[in-house]
Amino acid sequence: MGACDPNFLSCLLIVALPLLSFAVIMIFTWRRHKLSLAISLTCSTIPLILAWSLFFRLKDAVTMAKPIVTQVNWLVSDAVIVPFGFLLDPVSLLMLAIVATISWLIQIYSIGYMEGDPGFARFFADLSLFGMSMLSLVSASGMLQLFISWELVGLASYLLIGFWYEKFSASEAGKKAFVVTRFGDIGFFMGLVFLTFFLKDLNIFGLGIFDINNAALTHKLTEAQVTLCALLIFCGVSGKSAQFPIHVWLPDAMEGPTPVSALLHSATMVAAGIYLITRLFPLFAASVTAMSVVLVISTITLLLSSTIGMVAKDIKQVWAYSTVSQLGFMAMGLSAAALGGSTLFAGYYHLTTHAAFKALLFLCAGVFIHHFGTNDFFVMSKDGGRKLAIPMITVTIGALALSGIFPFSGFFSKEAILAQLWHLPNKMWVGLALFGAFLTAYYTFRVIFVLLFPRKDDDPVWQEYYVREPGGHGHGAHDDDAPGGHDEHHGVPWVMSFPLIVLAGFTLVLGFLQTPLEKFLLGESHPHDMNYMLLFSAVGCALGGIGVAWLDWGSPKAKWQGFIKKFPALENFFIQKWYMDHFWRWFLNTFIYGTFSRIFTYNDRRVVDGGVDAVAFSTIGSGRLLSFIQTAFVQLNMLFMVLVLAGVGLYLLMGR
Amino acid sequence: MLVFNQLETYLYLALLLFAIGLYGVLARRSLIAILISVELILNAASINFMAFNRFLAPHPAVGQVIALFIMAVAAAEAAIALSIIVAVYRKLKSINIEHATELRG
Amino acid sequence: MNFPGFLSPQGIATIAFFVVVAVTLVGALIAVAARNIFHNVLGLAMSLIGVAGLFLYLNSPFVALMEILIYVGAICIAICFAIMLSEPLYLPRPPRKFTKILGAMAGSGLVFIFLLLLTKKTKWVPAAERSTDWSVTTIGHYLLTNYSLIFEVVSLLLLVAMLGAIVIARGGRGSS
Amino acid sequence: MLISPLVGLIILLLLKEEQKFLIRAVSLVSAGISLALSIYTFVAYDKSLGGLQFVEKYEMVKTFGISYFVGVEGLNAPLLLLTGIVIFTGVLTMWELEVRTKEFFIWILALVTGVFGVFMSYDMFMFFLFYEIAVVPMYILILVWGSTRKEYAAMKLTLYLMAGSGLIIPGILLLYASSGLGTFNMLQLHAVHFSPWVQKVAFVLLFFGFGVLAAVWPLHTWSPVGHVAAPTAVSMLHAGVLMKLGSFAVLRVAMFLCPEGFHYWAQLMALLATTGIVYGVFVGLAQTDLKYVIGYSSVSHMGIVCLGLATGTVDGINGSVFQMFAHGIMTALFFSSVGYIYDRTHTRDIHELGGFSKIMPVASAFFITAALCGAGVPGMASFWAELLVFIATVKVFPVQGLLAIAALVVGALFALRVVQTTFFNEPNPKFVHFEDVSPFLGLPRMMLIATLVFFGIFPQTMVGMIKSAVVPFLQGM
Repeated sequence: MGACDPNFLSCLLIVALPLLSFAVIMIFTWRRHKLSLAISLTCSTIPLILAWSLFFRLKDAVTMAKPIVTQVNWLVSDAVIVPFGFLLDPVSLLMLAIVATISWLIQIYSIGYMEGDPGFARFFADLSLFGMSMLSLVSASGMLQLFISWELVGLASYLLIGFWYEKFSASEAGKKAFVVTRFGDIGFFMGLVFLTFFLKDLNIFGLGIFDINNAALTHKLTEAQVTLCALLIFCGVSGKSAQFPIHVWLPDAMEGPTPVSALLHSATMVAAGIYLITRLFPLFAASVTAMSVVLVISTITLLLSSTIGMVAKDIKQVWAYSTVSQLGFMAMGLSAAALGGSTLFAGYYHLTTHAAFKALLFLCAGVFIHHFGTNDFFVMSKDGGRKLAIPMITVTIGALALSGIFPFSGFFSKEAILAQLWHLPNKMWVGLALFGAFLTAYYTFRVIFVLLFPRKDDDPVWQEYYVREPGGHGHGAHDDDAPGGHDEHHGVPWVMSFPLIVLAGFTLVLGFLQTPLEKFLLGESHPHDMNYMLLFSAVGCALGGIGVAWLDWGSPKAKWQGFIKKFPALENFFIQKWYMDHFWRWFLNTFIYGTFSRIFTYNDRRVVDGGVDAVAFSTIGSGRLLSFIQTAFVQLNMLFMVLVLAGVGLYLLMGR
Repeated sequence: MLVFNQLETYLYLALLLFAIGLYGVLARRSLIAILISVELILNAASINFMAFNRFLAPHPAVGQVIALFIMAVAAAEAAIALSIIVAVYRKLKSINIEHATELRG
Repeated sequence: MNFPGFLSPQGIATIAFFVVVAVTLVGALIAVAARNIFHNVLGLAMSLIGVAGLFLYLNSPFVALMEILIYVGAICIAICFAIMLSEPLYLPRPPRKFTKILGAMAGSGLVFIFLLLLTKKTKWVPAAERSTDWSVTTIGHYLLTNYSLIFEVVSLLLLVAMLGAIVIARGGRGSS
Repeated sequence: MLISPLVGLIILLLLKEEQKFLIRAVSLVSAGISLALSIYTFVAYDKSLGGLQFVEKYEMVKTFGISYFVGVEGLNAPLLLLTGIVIFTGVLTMWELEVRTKEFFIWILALVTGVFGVFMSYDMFMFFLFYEIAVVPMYILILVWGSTRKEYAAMKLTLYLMAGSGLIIPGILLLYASSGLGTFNMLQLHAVHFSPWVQKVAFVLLFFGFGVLAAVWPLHTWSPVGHVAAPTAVSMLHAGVLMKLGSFAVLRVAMFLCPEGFHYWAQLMALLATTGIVYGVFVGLAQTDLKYVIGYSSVSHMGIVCLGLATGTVDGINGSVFQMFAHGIMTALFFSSVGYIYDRTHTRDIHELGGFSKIMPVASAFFITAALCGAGVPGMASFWAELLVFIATVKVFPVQGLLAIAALVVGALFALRVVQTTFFNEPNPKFVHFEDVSPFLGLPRMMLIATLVFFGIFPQTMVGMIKSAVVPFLQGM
């Protein structure tokens, strides 16, 4: 299949345009904000149109079994041949469309959010870079191309998280995100390398994703080999998708501007990990052990992050932990499906719905943050958060979807996952998942209720909660448009509210598209045997969570104290984020900096270098010793010259 | 065969002169004394040339021309060396070679 | 090696030759061994006169004359000037270093032995065909024809040396 | 190409110290001509034909079989390009130099002449001669124009390299003597089948001799010290090009002439290389001087080069030569950005600096790009190089390969740590008044980045070139 294939060309355009815009902005126009914006927008709108047109054009032409693959050779070394190309099948088409849409919406949104920031152009350049790498990731045909895009996504996220680089915490968070995900990526890379090893006659880097899956399916590999590879690749997944125990970077990543949090850490980037699992689903499914490990890890992730979300005070932190927990939920769904011999639909479906409603939640949070200049939702509440009508409505929609309440999309996708879990022989998992759903609903509505029903201004609870850090509300440029500068009637610019409405629309609609989507993805639709018990228990859990939240935070008589307050030790444990950050910090200090680095440096200074210097000095020293008259250098040298000359001459003479 | 009509006599003589000169170069401290010793060495070479010229060479002009050449070079060398000595003395207030150790590593 | 009678012309010549040799070597020894720098110069002059005598024995009166003229007349005088321009003679001289002298002796001795052996071992062969024209005229002729390059080079060298000597003795560029 | 720096050098000798602009212009022009010629050879080289092209050959000393024999093939073409780019940008970088301008550019051009000579020579004697020509100016350049402990660094560097040469000469002479051909022509020598014993001995001599310049662990300690002390352009040339001389020489002389020796010692090579990779990143992690950090990252990256060579496979050597190229450009970029900052602030302590993204956004963008390239971010040339090396290594030496890959995490940490402390955070008030890079001075850095990105996006241009030489090379082994 040649390079002139129209599908190839349009994919190439989709990928290349944002890259182009990144380069142009960074090199030429970074001082001129308006122009940069125009370039960036153009270069994200065209891919958007192309992605959707591809989606609609090829919707019926491709199936999972019969994808369209177009590729050219990118690099031909001897045994290493790297192709560059695109793989179009239902999964990637849909993802392409989603990513393009959300990137586009967020660019629109950022026009308002980032207005007046000195790094305005840079921000759009970085967004473009991110868009490019993400689009290339989802449409990659070869594993290596996928890996490259995967790394580029990491790079872009690093740049975006550390966007406000003057803030130490921001640059620190960027670094953390990059290194932690890199840690996972190395696992991913090693997994690929091992796969190459096991599939001796195959060249994995020239290999499409499908070949791997075929290899796994046709049992060329032994069980242990598959397990090893799958687990290593899962390392990469858990790095990107923030699974326990390397989820720690994601909450910190909220230091970035909010559109970034929305783009990267909700809808697209973190979803990349889950996307990878769906891509390699047959491989993963071939190893029961690997999938069990995934299941355990994702469950831990789900519970861990939900519990931390219960005590966080920063609205973005709450959403971040909810993201982590939802990712865990998706991974649970996928692994359960693999173990239960079912399809990847449930997890993937949740991925799509989650992309929509989580982006929505973040963008709403962004509006609040932008408006009130704080991340603390208690402060927002007191300052009149509920008066911002559009974001308030949309955030509630998002929250309902997140909690899984009918008829919002979250309900359908969650239910699908729970159904998968239900099929597992051990019912513990579904129990834990339900508990997770309960917690999710609780912490979500804790935020909503606090925002919706603030106490009167003189209520004593404010003493505890209304803490405005001095200067803590400005991200540099925002100081001048902090509260007071706005009057509430035109508080939210249309560029910001427009994406909210679109996303809210998605959140509402996507739930009802379950059947057509499933048909599109799998080629057929299974009739849903509604498990009513499960259905009711799920909704019950969610409503229960909301109810508890109402009692704790919503009702006028509520004490504004989480039920978790009753277990102080546990609460502290949650506030300290299960001590995971401490653990990693300790690990880094002790082992990397403390042990290896110091030992090696010491070794370098003392042993290697010192040894050589010692040799040098002893040479000089012996030279000194020989020069019995230290100062007479010239004559001494001459003497030696003469002596040696005569000696050599005599020697030659004798020898003759 | 007369003693002054033998090549070897002159060669040994030149050799002795050379050795004495070399000793001077190696042993003396004063730059001027070293220069004097160098002159001795040059003379030794001159004698050798003249001796070869007298006893071996096909044409008697060659060695003499070389000897004259050496003289001229010696004169030039002496002029330069002496001016250097004067310059060194100005800088170091000494013409002792053992004090000229700036090149020490 | 047979010695002729004392009063035969050869005998007188031989005696005179030994005197010349003695002058040369004693002068050389004074030149290197005396502690007073002025004595060194005088020793050098003595030795050079001896060398001029040797040149006479070697059939080259012209070179002998030049030797006296240039070496004794010019170089020794120049050295005298340098001595007067530099370190005063009345300063106390540091004691000699025994090791250094020993080293120098060993060095020069070794070279001496080496060259001695070399000289002995070599078989000196005269050129097959030898001209016998020793006149000064020939030297002059050759100096300006066959060996004119040497002549030119020497004159250039002397010029450069003169300039160099002036520049260095004045204290280098820039200082007046 | 060899001639143009020489001509420039001679013209410079004739110029007066005061005519600074003219001096700079002349050196720039001669560097520019070299660059143009190297680009020309790179582009005009016919890959499908392979082999030696643009050959020039004159007998020099018949008795010993020494000849001036230069040519271009796929292995050295990238390195010639590298040298051309680095010297051109280096001259531009040192545009502001005021101290002894003339001598500086003279030495730099002499250095470059040597480097070109080494890369192109196919005569072992000339190879070594040029090698020494390239090394000696280094001493003077560091000693006169350097900073921090320059005497020590210059001395150390020279002694190390001389010690290396001390190993190389016996190695070369051993091959020369045992061939019995009485020629230094490498192609002819290659055809000779040396006895295994000779090969083993010669290889180990040559490997360690040239390895000194390639900073093979544990012979690397001169390199960070030297980098730190050297002035900017010299660091660029030094880390960018000179270190490649070492690794190139290992490939061109040692491996080419002693294939059996290579196979015998490959394990050792791989082990040393891996140690270097891991070691470099860890030591770099503890440094606080920007240039030291880069110096140790160079040790690590050169370890990758060596590892690629050690595999002895097409992929490995492709990657290795590619890495030489990419690392050369990358470090040049590194040092030129650091040099810029150092010239302004007179400190390189990463704790004292800070917030430079705010003060000099462009200068820091350059540095950050280099750092990311060093961390092996895709889209940059070095990513492909490392990729090829790692894949090849895992196949041949699995343990070392995996270790090296694992070192990448630390490598990322290490690069980002520096970037964060230096360029992010609040700016140090001492330095806020400094100006950013002017477009003119930014030009060379832009060129370097453009090169990195170009070969990052189109790696095939480079790999195809290298491969055209590596395949016959390995068949010959």
